Amino acid sequence: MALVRASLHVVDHPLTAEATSPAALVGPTDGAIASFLGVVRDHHHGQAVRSLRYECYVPMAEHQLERIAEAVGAELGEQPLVVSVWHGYGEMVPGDVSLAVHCASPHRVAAFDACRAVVEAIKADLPIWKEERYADGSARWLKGS
Amino acid sequence: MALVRASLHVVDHPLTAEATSPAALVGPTDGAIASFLGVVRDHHHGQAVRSLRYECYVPMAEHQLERIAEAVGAELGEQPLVVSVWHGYGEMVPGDVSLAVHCASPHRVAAFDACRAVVEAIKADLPIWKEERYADGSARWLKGS
Amino acid sequence: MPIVTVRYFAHARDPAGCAEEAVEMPDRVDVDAVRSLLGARHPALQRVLPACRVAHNLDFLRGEVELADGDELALIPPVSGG
Amino acid sequence: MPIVTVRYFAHARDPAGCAEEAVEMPDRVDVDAVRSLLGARHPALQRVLPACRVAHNLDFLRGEVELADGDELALIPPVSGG
Repeated sequence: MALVRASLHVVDHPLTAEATSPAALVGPTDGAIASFLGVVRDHHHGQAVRSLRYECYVPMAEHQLERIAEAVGAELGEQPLVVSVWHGYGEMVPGDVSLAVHCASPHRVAAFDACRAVVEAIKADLPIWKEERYADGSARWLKGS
Repeated sequence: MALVRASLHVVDHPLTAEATSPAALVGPTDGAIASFLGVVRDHHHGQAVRSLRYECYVPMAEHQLERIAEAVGAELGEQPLVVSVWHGYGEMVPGDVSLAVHCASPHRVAAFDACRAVVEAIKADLPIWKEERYADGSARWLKGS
Repeated sequence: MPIVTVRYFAHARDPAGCAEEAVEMPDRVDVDAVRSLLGARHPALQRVLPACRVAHNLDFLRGEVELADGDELALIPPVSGG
Repeated sequence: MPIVTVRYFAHARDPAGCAEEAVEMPDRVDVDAVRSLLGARHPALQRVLPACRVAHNLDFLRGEVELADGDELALIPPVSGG
């Protein structure tokens, strides 16, 4: 099986260094680690974002992360894959890290492809919703990303 | 100009947490950070690697990193890009991190594309050479990667 | 007929008027049937229903499924994680 | 004719017998001319020269370049960083 290990976390706060650093995946067998961080931005389509709230259907999100890790591992064929994913929810402000994905594999193409595929699948299928609150006092649920 | 800031480092030791963590690029304007770590592997084409040495033509490597950052930034067109690159040289053992690339941009496609382009350009053009020493006592300069 | 828990999230929650409720459902449903039943129950939902997916026991519902007492259905508006 | 510093790295260094040396060079050279001159100077280099690129003052040499005293040339065998 291509998926060697998956470490999947949905947590009710912005991500901390434990989540954002790829250090936990560094070891002597995997030569390449590709990572992605999603960071809360202070602007969206020209509007100044003051804060936001991620709502999460937690048990489904955890289950879907397992599905995503398995599917991306299977796509890699024989390449071994170690995946670590953290998604935060709740209140966040610009500069907070909401998503961290780390993918380790012996070779760089597999690591890059896997990381991008995991991020795209999260954007498509993870039951998490972002409500942005703007500097003018209005708020809005984002639809898609 | 697409390249907002580049922080480029060639250092004579394995990379430490300062280099491997994307934390330094986290801020409220860039929503996406894509990263890559190159890690020394304990096997190469079936041979057990005991240690290796990276030789580096340091002033040329530093100059080429500037060229690479500028070229990748220009490819992104209007997307702003912040790039951080660290390459280590000298003696290393399996599990040591030799390369760290971090690319931050407002959107994920630009961050991913830039990170991958920087890594490919480094593999193609950075004047650094890897000599692997195997468990059986032999040693060999790698040719390409 | 089975009684299932239905959950509403994000921009589906206000029109539903609740975050979750127990609903009696037919033995077998597909996505269209769930949308019709919930739209009839909460007319304010009808505007957002076409864009919503349906989850059954934590997986996206595709095709038909047999429901049992205690199953969980959820309306999943377009997601925006990451 | 200008005197330039020539540097040899990795698997080009042993056949050259040194890591760097001062070499008198023509006023204008291209990659093929540098390879020929260095191959004539160090016959043991000839085996690795076809795979080597040439750098001039820290940039890869493409086309012709005018050399000046103190310029730096380097033989760049296939790289393996990352």
